[in-house]
Amino acid sequence: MVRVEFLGPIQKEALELDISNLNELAKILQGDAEVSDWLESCAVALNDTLVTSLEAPLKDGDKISLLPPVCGG
Amino acid sequence: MVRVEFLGPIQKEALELDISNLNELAKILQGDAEVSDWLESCAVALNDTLVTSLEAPLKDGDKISLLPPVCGG
Amino acid sequence: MLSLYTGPLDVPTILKEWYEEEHKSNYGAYIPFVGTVRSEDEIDGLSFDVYEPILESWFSSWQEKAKAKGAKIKMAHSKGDVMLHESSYIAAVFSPKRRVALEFINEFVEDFKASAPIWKYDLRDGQRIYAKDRSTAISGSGLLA
Amino acid sequence: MLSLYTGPLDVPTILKEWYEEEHKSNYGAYIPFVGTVRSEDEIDGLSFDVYEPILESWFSSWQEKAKAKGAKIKMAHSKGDVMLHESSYIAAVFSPKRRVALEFINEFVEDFKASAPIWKYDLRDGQRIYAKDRSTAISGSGLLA
Repeated sequence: MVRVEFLGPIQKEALELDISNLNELAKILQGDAEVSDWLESCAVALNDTLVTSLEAPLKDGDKISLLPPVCGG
Repeated sequence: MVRVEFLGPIQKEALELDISNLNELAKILQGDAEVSDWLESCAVALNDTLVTSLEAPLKDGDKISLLPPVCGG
Repeated sequence: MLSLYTGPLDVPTILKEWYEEEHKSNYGAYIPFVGTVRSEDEIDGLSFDVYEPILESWFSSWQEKAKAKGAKIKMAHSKGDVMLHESSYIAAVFSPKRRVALEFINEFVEDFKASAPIWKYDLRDGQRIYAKDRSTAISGSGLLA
Repeated sequence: MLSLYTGPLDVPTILKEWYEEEHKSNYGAYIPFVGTVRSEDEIDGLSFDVYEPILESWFSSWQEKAKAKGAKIKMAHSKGDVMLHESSYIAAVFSPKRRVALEFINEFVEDFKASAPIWKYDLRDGQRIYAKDRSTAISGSGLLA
Protein backbone atom coordinates (compact mmCIF):
# COMPACT_ATOMS: atom_id res chain seq x y z
CA MET A 1 0.00 0.00 0.00
CA VAL A 2 1.07 3.57 -0.72
CA ARG A 3 0.08 6.45 1.54
CA VAL A 4 -1.00 9.72 -0.13
CA GLU A 5 -1.00 12.88 2.01
CA PHE A 6 -2.51 16.27 1.17
CA LEU A 7 -0.57 19.15 2.68
CA GLY A 8 -1.43 22.69 3.76
CA PRO A 9 -4.82 24.01 2.72
CA ILE A 10 -6.07 20.86 0.93
CA GLN A 11 -8.81 19.68 3.26
CA LYS A 12 -8.57 15.96 2.64
CA GLU A 13 -7.66 12.96 4.78
CA ALA A 14 -4.70 10.83 3.70
CA LEU A 15 -5.45 7.90 1.38
CA GLU A 16 -4.03 4.36 1.44
CA LEU A 17 -3.91 3.10 -2.16
CA ASP A 18 -2.76 -0.07 -3.88
CA ILE A 19 -0.96 1.50 -6.86
CA SER A 20 2.37 0.82 -8.56
CA ASN A 21 3.13 4.16 -10.25
CA LEU A 22 2.12 7.82 -10.31
CA ASN A 23 0.11 7.46 -13.52
CA GLU A 24 -2.34 5.34 -11.58
CA LEU A 25 -2.47 7.95 -8.84
CA ALA A 26 -3.09 10.72 -11.39
CA LYS A 27 -6.12 8.85 -12.76
CA ILE A 28 -7.57 8.27 -9.30
CA LEU A 29 -7.14 11.88 -8.17
CA GLN A 30 -8.43 13.35 -11.45
CA GLY A 31 -11.70 11.56 -10.68
CA ASP A 32 -11.84 12.84 -7.08
CA ALA A 33 -13.93 16.01 -6.86
CA GLU A 34 -12.33 17.01 -3.53
CA VAL A 35 -8.87 17.26 -5.01
CA SER A 36 -9.04 17.43 -8.82
CA ASP A 37 -9.02 21.26 -8.91
CA TRP A 38 -5.79 21.29 -6.90
CA LEU A 39 -3.81 19.03 -9.23
CA GLU A 40 -2.74 21.72 -11.71
CA SER A 41 -1.02 23.73 -8.97
CA CYS A 42 0.37 20.90 -6.83
CA ALA A 43 3.91 19.61 -6.68
CA VAL A 44 4.43 15.95 -5.78
CA ALA A 45 6.93 14.42 -3.38
CA LEU A 46 7.81 10.75 -3.08
CA ASN A 47 9.16 9.91 0.37
CA ASP A 48 9.76 13.65 0.95
CA THR A 49 11.71 14.22 -2.26
CA LEU A 50 10.06 16.24 -5.04
CA VAL A 51 9.55 14.25 -8.24
CA THR A 52 9.27 15.52 -11.80
CA SER A 53 8.28 12.34 -13.65
CA LEU A 54 5.27 10.06 -13.48
CA GLU A 55 7.43 7.04 -14.23
CA ALA A 56 8.98 6.45 -10.82
CA PRO A 57 7.93 2.97 -9.61
CA LEU A 58 6.15 2.80 -6.25
CA LYS A 59 6.64 0.15 -3.61
CA ASP A 60 4.80 -0.93 -0.51
CA GLY A 61 5.20 1.66 2.28
CA ASP A 62 6.02 4.62 0.02
CA LYS A 63 4.65 8.01 1.00
CA ILE A 64 3.41 10.49 -1.58
CA SER A 65 2.71 14.13 -0.64
CA LEU A 66 0.80 16.74 -2.63
CA LEU A 67 2.12 20.28 -2.08
CA PRO A 68 -0.20 23.13 -3.09
CA PRO A 69 1.15 26.68 -3.80
CA VAL A 70 3.38 27.98 -1.02
CA CYS A 71 3.86 31.33 0.66
CA GLY A 72 6.32 31.39 3.53
CA GLY A 73 7.70 34.44 5.22
CA MET B 1 40.68 84.19 2.90
CA VAL B 2 39.69 80.61 1.98
CA ARG B 3 40.41 77.68 4.31
CA VAL B 4 41.69 74.44 2.74
CA GLU B 5 41.44 71.24 4.82
CA PHE B 6 43.03 67.86 4.13
CA LEU B 7 40.93 64.96 5.35
CA GLY B 8 41.65 61.40 6.47
CA PRO B 9 45.16 60.10 5.80
CA ILE B 10 46.61 63.27 4.22
CA GLN B 11 49.06 64.41 6.85
CA LYS B 12 48.90 68.15 6.29
CA GLU B 13 47.74 71.12 8.33
CA ALA B 14 44.92 73.27 6.95
CA LEU B 15 45.96 76.24 4.77
CA GLU B 16 44.50 79.77 4.72
CA LEU B 17 44.81 81.07 1.16
CA ASP B 18 43.86 84.27 -0.63
CA ILE B 19 42.39 82.74 -3.82
CA SER B 20 39.30 83.44 -5.89
CA ASN B 21 38.73 80.14 -7.70
CA LEU B 22 39.74 76.47 -7.70
CA ASN B 23 42.11 76.88 -10.65
CA GLU B 24 44.34 78.98 -8.42
CA LEU B 25 44.13 76.32 -5.71
CA ALA B 26 45.04 73.59 -8.22
CA LYS B 27 48.21 75.48 -9.22
CA ILE B 28 49.26 76.02 -5.60
CA LEU B 29 48.70 72.38 -4.57
CA GLN B 30 50.37 70.95 -7.71
CA GLY B 31 53.51 72.72 -6.54
CA ASP B 32 53.27 71.42 -2.97
CA ALA B 33 55.32 68.23 -2.56
CA GLU B 34 53.37 67.20 0.56
CA VAL B 35 50.08 66.97 -1.29
CA SER B 36 50.67 66.82 -5.07
CA ASP B 37 50.67 63.01 -5.22
CA TRP B 38 47.23 62.94 -3.59
CA LEU B 39 45.51 65.24 -6.10
CA GLU B 40 44.75 62.59 -8.74
CA SER B 41 42.73 60.53 -6.25
CA CYS B 42 41.11 63.34 -4.23
CA ALA B 43 37.56 64.63 -4.47
CA VAL B 44 36.95 68.27 -3.59
CA ALA B 45 34.18 69.78 -1.47
CA LEU B 46 33.27 73.46 -1.22
CA ASN B 47 31.52 74.23 2.07
CA ASP B 48 30.86 70.49 2.52
CA THR B 49 29.30 69.96 -0.90
CA LEU B 50 31.25 67.97 -3.50
CA VAL B 51 32.14 70.01 -6.59
CA THR B 52 32.83 68.78 -10.11
CA SER B 53 34.02 72.00 -11.79
CA LEU B 54 36.99 74.30 -11.25
CA GLU B 55 34.94 77.33 -12.21
CA ALA B 56 33.01 77.87 -8.97
CA PRO B 57 33.91 81.33 -7.60
CA LEU B 58 35.30 81.44 -4.06
CA LYS B 59 34.49 84.08 -1.47
CA ASP B 60 35.97 85.08 1.85
CA GLY B 61 35.24 82.46 4.53
CA ASP B 62 34.71 79.55 2.15
CA LYS B 63 35.93 76.11 3.23
CA ILE B 64 37.47 73.68 0.77
CA SER B 65 38.06 70.02 1.74
CA LEU B 66 40.18 67.44 -0.05
CA LEU B 67 38.81 63.89 0.31
CA PRO B 68 41.23 61.06 -0.47
CA PRO B 69 39.98 57.53 -1.40
CA VAL B 70 37.45 56.19 1.10
CA CYS B 71 36.78 52.80 2.68
CA GLY B 72 34.00 52.71 5.24
CA GLY B 73 32.43 49.62 6.73
CA MET C 1 20.60 26.06 11.39
CA LEU C 2 16.84 25.92 10.86
CA SER C 3 14.63 26.76 13.85
CA LEU C 4 10.84 26.51 13.92
CA TYR C 5 8.84 28.26 16.62
CA THR C 6 5.17 28.03 17.54
CA GLY C 7 3.85 31.60 17.29
CA PRO C 8 5.82 34.80 16.68
CA LEU C 9 9.61 35.08 16.66
CA ASP C 10 11.55 36.91 19.37
CA VAL C 11 13.53 38.90 16.79
CA PRO C 12 16.01 40.75 19.06
CA THR C 13 16.95 37.53 20.87
CA ILE C 14 17.41 35.51 17.68
CA LEU C 15 19.47 38.24 15.97
CA LYS C 16 21.62 38.51 19.11
CA GLU C 17 22.14 34.74 19.43
CA TRP C 18 23.13 34.38 15.77
CA TYR C 19 25.52 37.34 16.00
CA GLU C 20 27.12 35.95 19.14
CA GLU C 21 27.44 32.47 17.63
CA GLU C 22 29.31 33.75 14.57
CA HIS C 23 31.02 37.09 15.16
CA LYS C 24 34.31 35.36 15.95
CA SER C 25 34.01 32.99 12.95
CA ASN C 26 35.73 35.54 10.68
CA TYR C 27 32.73 36.38 8.53
CA GLY C 28 32.94 40.04 7.52
CA ALA C 29 29.25 40.38 6.65
CA TYR C 30 26.09 39.31 8.53
CA ILE C 31 22.81 40.07 6.76
CA PRO C 32 19.55 39.04 8.40
CA PHE C 33 16.23 39.44 6.60
CA VAL C 34 13.31 39.90 9.02
CA GLY C 35 9.71 39.46 7.87
CA THR C 36 7.00 41.17 9.93
CA VAL C 37 3.21 40.90 9.55
CA ARG C 38 1.82 44.05 7.92
CA SER C 39 -1.63 45.51 8.37
CA GLU C 40 -3.29 44.93 4.99
CA ASP C 41 -6.80 44.02 3.86
CA GLU C 42 -8.04 44.27 7.45
CA ILE C 43 -6.35 41.06 8.60
CA ASP C 44 -5.80 40.39 12.29
CA GLY C 45 -2.70 38.35 11.58
CA LEU C 46 -1.33 35.42 9.60
CA SER C 47 -1.09 31.72 10.30
CA PHE C 48 1.35 29.19 8.89
CA ASP C 49 1.48 25.47 8.18
CA VAL C 50 4.98 24.04 7.73
CA TYR C 51 5.88 20.67 6.26
CA GLU C 52 9.11 20.01 8.09
CA PRO C 53 10.67 17.03 6.23
CA ILE C 54 10.80 18.84 2.89
CA LEU C 55 11.62 22.20 4.48
CA GLU C 56 14.64 20.56 6.08
CA SER C 57 15.90 19.02 2.85
CA TRP C 58 15.32 22.30 0.99
CA PHE C 59 17.27 24.14 3.70
CA SER C 60 20.09 21.55 3.62
CA SER C 61 20.54 22.10 -0.09
CA TRP C 62 20.96 25.85 0.57
CA GLN C 63 23.41 25.14 3.38
CA GLU C 64 25.51 23.25 0.82
CA LYS C 65 25.32 26.15 -1.65
CA ALA C 66 26.37 28.55 1.10
CA LYS C 67 29.26 26.33 2.15
CA ALA C 68 30.53 26.22 -1.45
CA LYS C 69 30.85 30.02 -1.27
CA GLY C 70 32.47 30.02 2.18
CA ALA C 71 29.23 31.33 3.67
CA LYS C 72 26.71 30.11 6.24
CA ILE C 73 22.92 30.49 6.50
CA LYS C 74 20.50 30.39 9.42
CA MET C 75 16.75 30.53 9.33
CA ALA C 76 13.87 30.81 11.80
CA HIS C 77 10.17 30.55 10.95
CA SER C 78 6.88 30.53 12.82
CA LYS C 79 4.24 27.79 12.87
CA GLY C 80 0.66 28.71 13.73
CA ASP C 81 -0.60 32.22 14.41
CA VAL C 82 1.44 35.43 14.18
CA MET C 83 -0.46 38.65 14.81
CA LEU C 84 -0.13 42.11 13.28
CA HIS C 85 3.34 43.71 13.71
CA GLU C 86 4.80 40.46 15.02
CA SER C 87 7.48 38.66 13.01
CA SER C 88 7.28 35.21 11.41
CA TYR C 89 10.51 34.84 9.44
CA ILE C 90 14.23 35.51 9.78
CA ALA C 91 16.82 34.34 7.29
CA ALA C 92 20.46 35.30 7.67
CA VAL C 93 23.65 34.87 5.72
CA PHE C 94 27.18 35.13 7.08
CA SER C 95 29.99 35.49 4.58
CA PRO C 96 33.62 36.60 4.49
CA LYS C 97 32.78 39.06 1.69
CA ARG C 98 29.94 41.56 1.37
CA ARG C 99 29.21 40.88 -2.33
CA VAL C 100 28.63 37.18 -1.69
CA ALA C 101 26.43 38.01 1.30
CA LEU C 102 24.30 40.58 -0.55
CA GLU C 103 23.74 38.28 -3.51
CA PHE C 104 23.14 35.21 -1.37
CA ILE C 105 20.47 36.73 0.88
CA ASN C 106 18.63 37.89 -2.23
CA GLU C 107 18.73 34.48 -3.94
CA PHE C 108 17.92 32.64 -0.74
CA VAL C 109 14.88 34.75 0.18
CA GLU C 110 13.49 34.56 -3.37
CA ASP C 111 13.84 30.78 -3.54
CA PHE C 112 12.37 30.53 -0.05
CA LYS C 113 9.27 32.38 -1.30
CA ALA C 114 9.01 30.14 -4.38
CA SER C 115 9.90 26.76 -2.93
CA ALA C 116 9.77 26.39 0.85
CA PRO C 117 6.83 24.12 1.84
CA ILE C 118 5.03 26.66 4.02
CA TRP C 119 1.39 27.68 3.64
CA LYS C 120 0.05 31.06 4.69
CA TYR C 121 -3.44 31.88 5.92
CA ASP C 122 -5.02 35.24 6.67
CA LEU C 123 -6.64 35.53 10.10
CA ARG C 124 -9.81 37.56 9.69
CA ASP C 125 -12.97 37.59 11.81
CA GLY C 126 -11.87 34.45 13.61
CA GLN C 127 -11.37 32.56 10.33
CA ARG C 128 -8.21 31.06 8.83
CA ILE C 129 -8.29 31.73 5.07
CA TYR C 130 -5.66 30.28 2.69
CA ALA C 131 -3.73 33.14 1.02
CA LYS C 132 -4.19 31.58 -2.39
CA ASP C 133 -3.63 34.74 -4.44
CA ARG C 134 -0.25 35.39 -2.81
CA SER C 135 0.96 31.81 -3.08
CA THR C 136 3.29 30.35 -5.70
CA ALA C 137 3.06 26.90 -7.25
CA ILE C 138 6.30 25.01 -6.63
CA SER C 139 8.39 24.47 -9.76
CA GLY C 140 7.24 21.25 -11.46
CA SER C 141 3.67 21.50 -10.21
CA GLY C 142 0.86 19.98 -12.28
CA LEU C 143 2.47 16.54 -12.67
CA LEU C 144 -0.77 14.76 -11.72
CA ALA C 145 -3.14 17.06 -13.65
CA MET D 1 18.90 57.94 11.46
CA LEU D 2 22.70 58.08 11.37
CA SER D 3 24.56 57.21 14.58
CA LEU D 4 28.31 57.45 15.08
CA TYR D 5 29.99 55.67 17.98
CA THR D 6 33.53 55.90 19.32
CA GLY D 7 34.86 52.33 19.20
CA PRO D 8 32.99 49.13 18.32
CA LEU D 9 29.23 48.85 17.87
CA ASP D 10 26.99 46.98 20.31
CA VAL D 11 25.33 45.03 17.49
CA PRO D 12 22.60 43.15 19.43
CA THR D 13 21.46 46.35 21.16
CA ILE D 14 21.36 48.42 17.97
CA LEU D 15 19.51 45.71 16.01
CA LYS D 16 17.02 45.40 18.87
CA GLU D 17 16.46 49.17 19.17
CA TRP D 18 15.90 49.57 15.44
CA TYR D 19 13.50 46.62 15.37
CA GLU D 20 11.54 47.97 18.33
CA GLU D 21 11.40 51.46 16.82
CA GLU D 22 9.88 50.22 13.56
CA HIS D 23 8.13 46.86 13.91
CA LYS D 24 4.76 48.60 14.34
CA SER D 25 5.39 51.00 11.41
CA ASN D 26 3.96 48.48 8.93
CA TYR D 27 7.19 47.66 7.13
CA GLY D 28 7.10 44.01 6.05
CA ALA D 29 10.86 43.68 5.62
CA TYR D 30 13.79 44.72 7.85
CA ILE D 31 17.25 43.98 6.46
CA PRO D 32 20.30 45.00 8.46
CA PHE D 33 23.80 44.62 7.05
CA VAL D 34 26.43 44.13 9.79
CA GLY D 35 30.14 44.58 9.06
CA THR D 36 32.58 42.84 11.39
CA VAL D 37 36.39 43.11 11.44
CA ARG D 38 37.96 39.98 9.95
CA SER D 39 41.35 38.51 10.78
CA GLU D 40 43.37 39.14 7.62
CA ASP D 41 46.98 40.07 6.90
CA GLU D 42 47.81 39.78 10.60
CA ILE D 43 46.00 42.95 11.59
CA ASP D 44 45.03 43.58 15.20
CA GLY D 45 42.03 45.63 14.16
CA LEU D 46 40.91 48.60 12.09
CA SER D 47 40.59 52.28 12.80
CA PHE D 48 38.30 54.83 11.15
CA ASP D 49 38.27 58.57 10.48
CA VAL D 50 34.84 59.99 9.65
CA TYR D 51 34.11 63.41 8.13
CA GLU D 52 30.70 64.03 9.59
CA PRO D 53 29.35 67.02 7.60
CA ILE D 54 29.61 65.26 4.24
CA LEU D 55 28.62 61.88 5.69
CA GLU D 56 25.42 63.49 6.95
CA SER D 57 24.54 65.08 3.61
CA TRP D 58 25.33 61.82 1.79
CA PHE D 59 23.09 59.95 4.24
CA SER D 60 20.30 62.54 3.87
CA SER D 61 20.26 62.04 0.11
CA TRP D 62 19.78 58.29 0.67
CA GLN D 63 17.02 58.95 3.20
CA GLU D 64 15.22 60.87 0.45
CA LYS D 65 15.71 58.01 -2.02
CA ALA D 66 14.34 55.58 0.56
CA LYS D 67 11.35 57.79 1.29
CA ALA D 68 10.50 57.94 -2.43
CA LYS D 69 10.15 54.14 -2.33
CA GLY D 70 8.16 54.09 0.92
CA ALA D 71 11.21 52.76 2.75
CA LYS D 72 13.43 53.95 5.61
CA ILE D 73 17.16 53.57 6.30
CA LYS D 74 19.23 53.63 9.46
CA MET D 75 22.98 53.50 9.80
CA ALA D 76 25.56 53.19 12.57
CA HIS D 77 29.34 53.45 12.16
CA SER D 78 32.38 53.46 14.40
CA LYS D 79 34.98 56.18 14.79
CA GLY D 80 38.46 55.25 16.05
CA ASP D 81 39.63 51.73 16.82
CA VAL D 82 37.64 48.53 16.32
CA MET D 83 39.45 45.32 17.11
CA LEU D 84 39.30 41.86 15.52
CA HIS D 85 35.80 40.26 15.52
CA GLU D 86 34.20 43.49 16.70
CA SER D 87 31.76 45.32 14.42
CA SER D 88 32.14 48.78 12.90
CA TYR D 89 29.16 49.16 10.58
CA ILE D 90 25.43 48.50 10.49
CA ALA D 91 23.13 49.71 7.72
CA ALA D 92 19.47 48.75 7.68
CA VAL D 93 16.53 49.20 5.39
CA PHE D 94 12.87 48.92 6.34
CA SER D 95 10.36 48.59 3.52
CA PRO D 96 6.77 47.47 3.02
CA LYS D 97 7.93 45.05 0.31
CA ARG D 98 10.78 42.57 0.28
CA ARG D 99 11.94 43.28 -3.31
CA VAL D 100 12.46 46.98 -2.57
CA ALA D 101 14.28 46.11 0.66
CA LEU D 102 16.60 43.56 -0.98
CA GLU D 103 17.50 45.90 -3.83
CA PHE D 104 17.85 48.94 -1.60
CA ILE D 105 20.24 47.40 0.92
CA ASN D 106 22.42 46.27 -1.98
CA GLU D 107 22.54 49.70 -3.64
CA PHE D 108 22.96 51.51 -0.34
CA VAL D 109 25.87 49.38 0.88
CA GLU D 110 27.65 49.60 -2.48
CA ASP D 111 27.33 53.39 -2.64
CA PHE D 112 28.40 53.61 0.99
CA LYS D 113 31.62 51.77 0.08
CA ALA D 114 32.23 54.04 -2.92
CA SER D 115 31.18 57.42 -1.53
CA ALA D 116 30.87 57.74 2.25
CA PRO D 117 33.67 59.98 3.60
CA ILE D 118 35.22 57.43 5.94
CA TRP D 119 38.88 56.40 5.94
CA LYS D 120 40.09 53.01 7.10
CA TYR D 121 43.42 52.17 8.72
CA ASP D 122 44.92 48.81 9.60
CA LEU D 123 46.13 48.47 13.18
CA ARG D 124 49.33 46.44 13.13
CA ASP D 125 52.23 46.38 15.57
CA GLY D 126 50.90 49.50 17.27
CA GLN D 127 50.79 51.43 14.00
CA ARG D 128 47.82 52.94 12.16
CA ILE D 129 48.35 52.33 8.43
CA TYR D 130 46.00 53.82 5.79
CA ALA D 131 44.25 50.98 3.87
CA LYS D 132 45.12 52.59 0.55
CA ASP D 133 44.79 49.44 -1.59
CA ARG D 134 41.23 48.78 -0.35
CA SER D 135 40.09 52.38 -0.72
CA THR D 136 38.07 53.87 -3.58
CA ALA D 137 38.47 57.35 -5.05
CA ILE D 138 35.16 59.23 -4.77
CA SER D 139 33.46 59.82 -8.12
CA GLY D 140 34.81 63.05 -9.64
CA SER D 141 38.21 62.79 -7.97
CA GLY D 142 41.22 64.35 -9.67
CA LEU D 143 39.69 67.80 -10.20
CA LEU D 144 42.78 69.55 -8.87
CA ALA D 145 45.38 67.28 -10.53
